[in-house]
Amino acid sequence: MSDPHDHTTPPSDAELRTKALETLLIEKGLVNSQALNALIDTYENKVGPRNGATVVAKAWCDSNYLDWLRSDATGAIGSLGFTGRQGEHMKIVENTDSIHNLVVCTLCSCYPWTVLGLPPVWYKSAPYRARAVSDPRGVLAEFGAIVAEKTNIRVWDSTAEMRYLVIPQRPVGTENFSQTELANLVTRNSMIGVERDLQVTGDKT
Amino acid sequence: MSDPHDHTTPPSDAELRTKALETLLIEKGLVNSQALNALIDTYENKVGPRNGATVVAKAWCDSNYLDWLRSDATGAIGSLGFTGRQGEHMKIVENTDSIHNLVVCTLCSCYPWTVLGLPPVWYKSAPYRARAVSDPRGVLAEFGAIVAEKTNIRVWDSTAEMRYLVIPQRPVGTENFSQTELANLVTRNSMIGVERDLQVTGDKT
Amino acid sequence: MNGGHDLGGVDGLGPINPEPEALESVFHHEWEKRAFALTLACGFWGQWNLDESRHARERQHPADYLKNTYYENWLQGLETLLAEKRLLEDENIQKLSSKCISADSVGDILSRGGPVNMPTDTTPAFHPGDDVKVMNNHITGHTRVPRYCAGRIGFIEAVQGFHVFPDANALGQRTGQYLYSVRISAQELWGRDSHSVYVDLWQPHLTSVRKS
Amino acid sequence: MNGGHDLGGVDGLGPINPEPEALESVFHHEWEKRAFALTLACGFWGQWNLDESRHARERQHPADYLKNTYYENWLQGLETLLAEKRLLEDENIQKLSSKCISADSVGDILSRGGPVNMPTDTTPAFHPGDDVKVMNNHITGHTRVPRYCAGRIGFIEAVQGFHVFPDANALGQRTGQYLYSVRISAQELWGRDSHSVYVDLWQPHLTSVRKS
Repeated sequence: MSDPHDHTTPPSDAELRTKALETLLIEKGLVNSQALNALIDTYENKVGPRNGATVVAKAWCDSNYLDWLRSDATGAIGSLGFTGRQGEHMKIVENTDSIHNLVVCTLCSCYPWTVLGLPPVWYKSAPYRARAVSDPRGVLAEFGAIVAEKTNIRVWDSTAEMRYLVIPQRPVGTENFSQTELANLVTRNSMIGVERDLQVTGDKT
Repeated sequence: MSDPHDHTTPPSDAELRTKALETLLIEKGLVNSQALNALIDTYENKVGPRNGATVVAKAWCDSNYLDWLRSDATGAIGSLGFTGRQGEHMKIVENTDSIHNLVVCTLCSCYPWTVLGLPPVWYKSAPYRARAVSDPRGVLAEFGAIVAEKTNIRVWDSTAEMRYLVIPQRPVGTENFSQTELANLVTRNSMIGVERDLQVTGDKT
Repeated sequence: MNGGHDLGGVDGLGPINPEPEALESVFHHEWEKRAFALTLACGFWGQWNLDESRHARERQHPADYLKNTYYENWLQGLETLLAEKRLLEDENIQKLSSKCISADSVGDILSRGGPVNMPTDTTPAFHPGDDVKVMNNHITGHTRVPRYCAGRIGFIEAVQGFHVFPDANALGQRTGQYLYSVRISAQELWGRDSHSVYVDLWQPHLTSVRKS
Repeated sequence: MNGGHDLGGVDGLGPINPEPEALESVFHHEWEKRAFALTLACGFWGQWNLDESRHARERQHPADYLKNTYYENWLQGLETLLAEKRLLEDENIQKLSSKCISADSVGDILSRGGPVNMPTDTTPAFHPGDDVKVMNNHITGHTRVPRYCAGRIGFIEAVQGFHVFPDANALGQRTGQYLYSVRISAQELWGRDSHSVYVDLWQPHLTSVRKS
């Protein structure tokens, strides 16, 4: 989304402060402009929820891989090339017919960057952080996900450096889907846990 | 204190909203301008901490009155003409050599209007309301009152309609003071509990 | 509700910076006087009770509540009540105009106040010295249980009478409950320090704890 | 600290209003990209750790923290750290300029990350299934114990390893402690509902509870 304020209103306070700081740091030789661009490019274009979807689809198709995820998610995810910052200590949590998992960070906005990229605005918002632990059913309803009363909801508050990836349930009717086709069904929101039932779209249905 | 902004800066949002609301309500005949003035005059000029000081001084001089305050503070205070709004249910709490009392309202700013008038800004401030219950010694220190470690501090959080009046200790060397002279020694802050040792001033010392 | 108003034990709010007592005036701006008086005068219409007006203030976004001054929160609360109850619409203005108080009656109304004790033929469930646990019941409506007390154990210091119960009163139901002064240690509340905090809580907020 | 950042269970913050996943971009303003990248690039100097940077953000006045957007809080935290550590003063600029990373090294640095597990020859004090109580210790410095857990009882779901202890790390002391996933029921936390909350807490935050 482009910034609607860029050319029509005066720059915000944050914009001015950022520009001033960047200019100063570059001038003093303390940060490198190309390095900043590379950092932005990494998370804008390279590292994002398609990584997580790849992990989920592989877990659905390969029971050995799922076992590896269960015993050492960091290693199993790293084997696909998804390693590093904000993914150093990974753990998967699996949805089942009777269990639904939801991830939050009430104290800041910890999020598994290596598999999901940078968090969406709502994940970082005060109301989500406040209510995910006290009223997860209400939160899920706000996302359009009604979870049956008999389903146990497990909320994971990322208070440490453990990062949680929800493995949603594989939709029924996808027996003939390839791993790539399956990965295309996996939404970012389902890997955070604010979505429960993945939609099957495309020719195969 | 006069408002330094009255004539030098544009009116604040609150000022504009208040003016608009008052104008509308008066125009519709729902509030009476003279009644508003009378309400303001009451708490700006008539009801204030001198009421409380009168109660305290009488309690120091008259043990029967002190007993009445202990058993029925509302009645004993009302006998001096201090009755009504935000003083319907009064209770006194007495400082001793080993006890210091401090009053707060963490949830809003409940305060015994009948004996102290309207609360000062600091009493209504977020930091006072936050820290009076968790760090009363730190709060007292900020007011310049160092309370000995062996002194028990009792913090009264006015969560109901009970209103608390601290009876500070009578200063030593005031044996010959009249009740009026004693009342002049009693500060508002000592009756809230952010001041402990009253100062003896004037000719009698 | 765990709102922005529920400030006991919150950190990071900065110093208190009190004005010296001798220098502080009752009001700091002309508009504060008017907002104060308007709130009282409209309250005298009897269209809301004390707990409804508190709840109107505390329902604000916590950041707004904290940024506002005291009388800004009063003003916001008054505006909220007038709007929610549609009191400035034509059909209600007729009804209210008879309730407009005059300057002559201000003294009487203020000195009468609004006592909240109620008659009862019941006896209190708890007595001084009883150990009690504050219910850990984070209701999302109005309550006078501060968050810092929820689930903590203390003892009954005194029975304070049979008073209007705010949790229900904010919903327009004027019912009574026994009110208690409950003493809780700083150690129990904060894991440190030696003071005691006395909180006024109603019978439905408390459960019995067996002496250990 | 019970700061503005400690949001679990706070009411009155309004709806979440999520943008649809398909429509949301990674950044919403150009300056956000720069503030994000500056924070990472300055972090690579190694002059502060993760917990210090979190604490720099959470020490703000709660109203500021809540009013700010996420990257405004990052920017504020970065400015605070640069100022408090006097890193932009002449004598420090010399020292830091050798730590300025190039575009070429970005990929390596990010994919290496910063693991926080540490070696130990001790064994964990708690084991899966053990009942534990979260210490009700409202420290005023940095901690990763959310206020809503303080004093509550749960059980050990898993031992997560031996990790850097944030309460000490924020003070510049990189020491390790066993980390546990602690499961606490909604009933215990909020007095209602049926879900479970799993919180990661370190050994010093927990005490043993005798099975009842």
